[in-house]
Amino acid sequence: MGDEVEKENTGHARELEISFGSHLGYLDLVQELSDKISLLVGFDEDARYWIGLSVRESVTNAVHHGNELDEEKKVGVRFESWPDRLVIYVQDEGEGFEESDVPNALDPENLLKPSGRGIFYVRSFMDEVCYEILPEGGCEMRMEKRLNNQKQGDGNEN
Amino acid sequence: MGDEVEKENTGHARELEISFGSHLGYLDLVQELSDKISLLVGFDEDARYWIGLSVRESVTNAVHHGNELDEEKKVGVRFESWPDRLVIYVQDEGEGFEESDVPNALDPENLLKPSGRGIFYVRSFMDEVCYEILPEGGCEMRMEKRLNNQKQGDGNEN
Amino acid sequence: MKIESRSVNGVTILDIHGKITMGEGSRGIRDKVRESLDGGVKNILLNLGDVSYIDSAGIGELVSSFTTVTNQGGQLKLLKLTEKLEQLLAITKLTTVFDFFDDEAEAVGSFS
Amino acid sequence: MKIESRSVNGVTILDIHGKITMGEGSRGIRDKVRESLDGGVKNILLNLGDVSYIDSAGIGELVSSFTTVTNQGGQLKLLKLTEKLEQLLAITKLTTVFDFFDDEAEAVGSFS
Ligand SMILES: Nc1ncnc2c1ncn2[C@@H]1O[C@H](COP(=O)(O)OP(=O)(O)O)[C@@H](O)[C@H]1O
Ligand SMILES: Nc1ncnc2c1ncn2[C@@H]1O[C@H](COP(=O)(O)OP(=O)(O)O)[C@@H](O)[C@H]1O
Repeated sequence: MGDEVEKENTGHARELEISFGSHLGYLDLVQELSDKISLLVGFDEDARYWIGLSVRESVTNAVHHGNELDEEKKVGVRFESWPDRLVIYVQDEGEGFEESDVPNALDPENLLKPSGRGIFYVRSFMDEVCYEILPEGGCEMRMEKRLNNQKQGDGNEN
Repeated sequence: MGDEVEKENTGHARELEISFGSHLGYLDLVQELSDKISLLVGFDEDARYWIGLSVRESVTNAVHHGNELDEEKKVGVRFESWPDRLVIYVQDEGEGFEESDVPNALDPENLLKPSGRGIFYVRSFMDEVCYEILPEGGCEMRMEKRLNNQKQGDGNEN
Repeated sequence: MKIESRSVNGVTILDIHGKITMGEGSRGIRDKVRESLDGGVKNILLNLGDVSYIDSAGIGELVSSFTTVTNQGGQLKLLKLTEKLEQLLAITKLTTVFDFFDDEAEAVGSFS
Repeated sequence: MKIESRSVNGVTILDIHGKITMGEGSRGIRDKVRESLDGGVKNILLNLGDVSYIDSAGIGELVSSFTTVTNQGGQLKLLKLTEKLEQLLAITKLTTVFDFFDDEAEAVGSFS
């Protein structure tokens, strides 16, 4: 019987990966998964909420911009749980994009745009965010949230 | 904007896959995932409960018997949602087993054994169950539940 | 998402229930707002007290409803922001754009 | 899982709360039952009314508690099975093995 369910402090990551055809109907599911995993890592309710939102925004982008809602194309989400942090990778089969091409959501001319805030929110709530165009094709986003630094989206990150 | 979240009746499957290091701490998560997906397919509450239990038993076996709780070894669960049924694959990195070697849980000499009921329950609640030792190594279980045949575990299946 | 519409002292209040997200059909608000404008309404109050979740697409929906109404010479204000929604508006500087209230009577009275 | 122990008319009632599953440390029941036997108790009633979930390992735990008590000349009975738990016991023919009750007083009175 496995009576021990606590994560040991072995200093290596516990991994969980999920992948699915590009459909927005899976967003809630992935967000709930994120909630459960951030709870296991030890994040408080607020942090879990913002991590969940960041995952949701990133998966929405992967489904929408990356895979252009083509259900044949997969989105993969990998959660790496470390004793002191959670690292999340979101992968799609799209062509990727240049982060420098993304308009700043806070510029006065963008303030009243109906879109363009997703990545900005992710950057506000997570400690580290980067994008990579994969050599084998597709685009991968990596975001990291540290446990001892549960910042509350103060908007000073951009 | 993707206003359509319903599953179209296109006659092909929607797939979702999850994989994780062999640890019993993920059981609840996978079971909740199963619940969500069987809800999307359209199973009623009772059916969802028994599908969830079957997934839980199968993943427990994969973690416990297949991968022997070695966290380096992965368990993979794949959900194939069809308009009329849900097919679930549970894969581990173990050596597999012969189903014919599994003692019948209902034999009088097994009735008071402290274990050996997992597969029996799965067979009772799902419409089809089979195991395969994979050519690339590992063991895969396939189980199927049909939508129009939500049988309530009446124990007539063994 | 579900939207109910009612009228108080010449202000149309849209009570929004549930999730305003990319997956949930956030366009509904924009459509309902346009419908009200077409019916001759100028003053619209979005009651967000019963919104369970909102993402960036939902925030965008609020913004585009705002610009639509403003461009038609009307006013759109917000009622009952949850703490999380207020934070989302704040970090994208939208608290400087929207008028928002906790009290319905006060909100209704604020329209000129 | 959490277990509380109380005594009613010479019967030890173990009130079990939460999940009895492989992941939750189902061994707890067996240990608690053995503890009671070591303390000289012969009659044990497992109150399962507050069990939120049980899997095959949990069912096995009930069975092994049963055989432990029986082997020591005691009696172990079950109180307040949920519908699902009763179904699980039924399809593995364990309803023929266990005595079970819905009413606590009746259950306590049934011990010889
Ligand atoms: N996974 C992706 N693949 C391709 N392009 C992306 C991806 N994620 C984001 N983008 C680009 O970055 C832009 C900004 O994204 P975001 O800040 O989330 O706002 P929005 O999705 O509302 O446009 C998108 O419009 C798109 O051009
Ligand atoms: N994934 C697996 N890999 C290897 N052996 C397995 C696997 N699943 C089940 N078995 C074998 O089948 C037996 C019966 O399994 P089960 O009915 O679930 O009962 P239990 O797990 O309580 O023994 C196990 O004891 C084990 O020997």
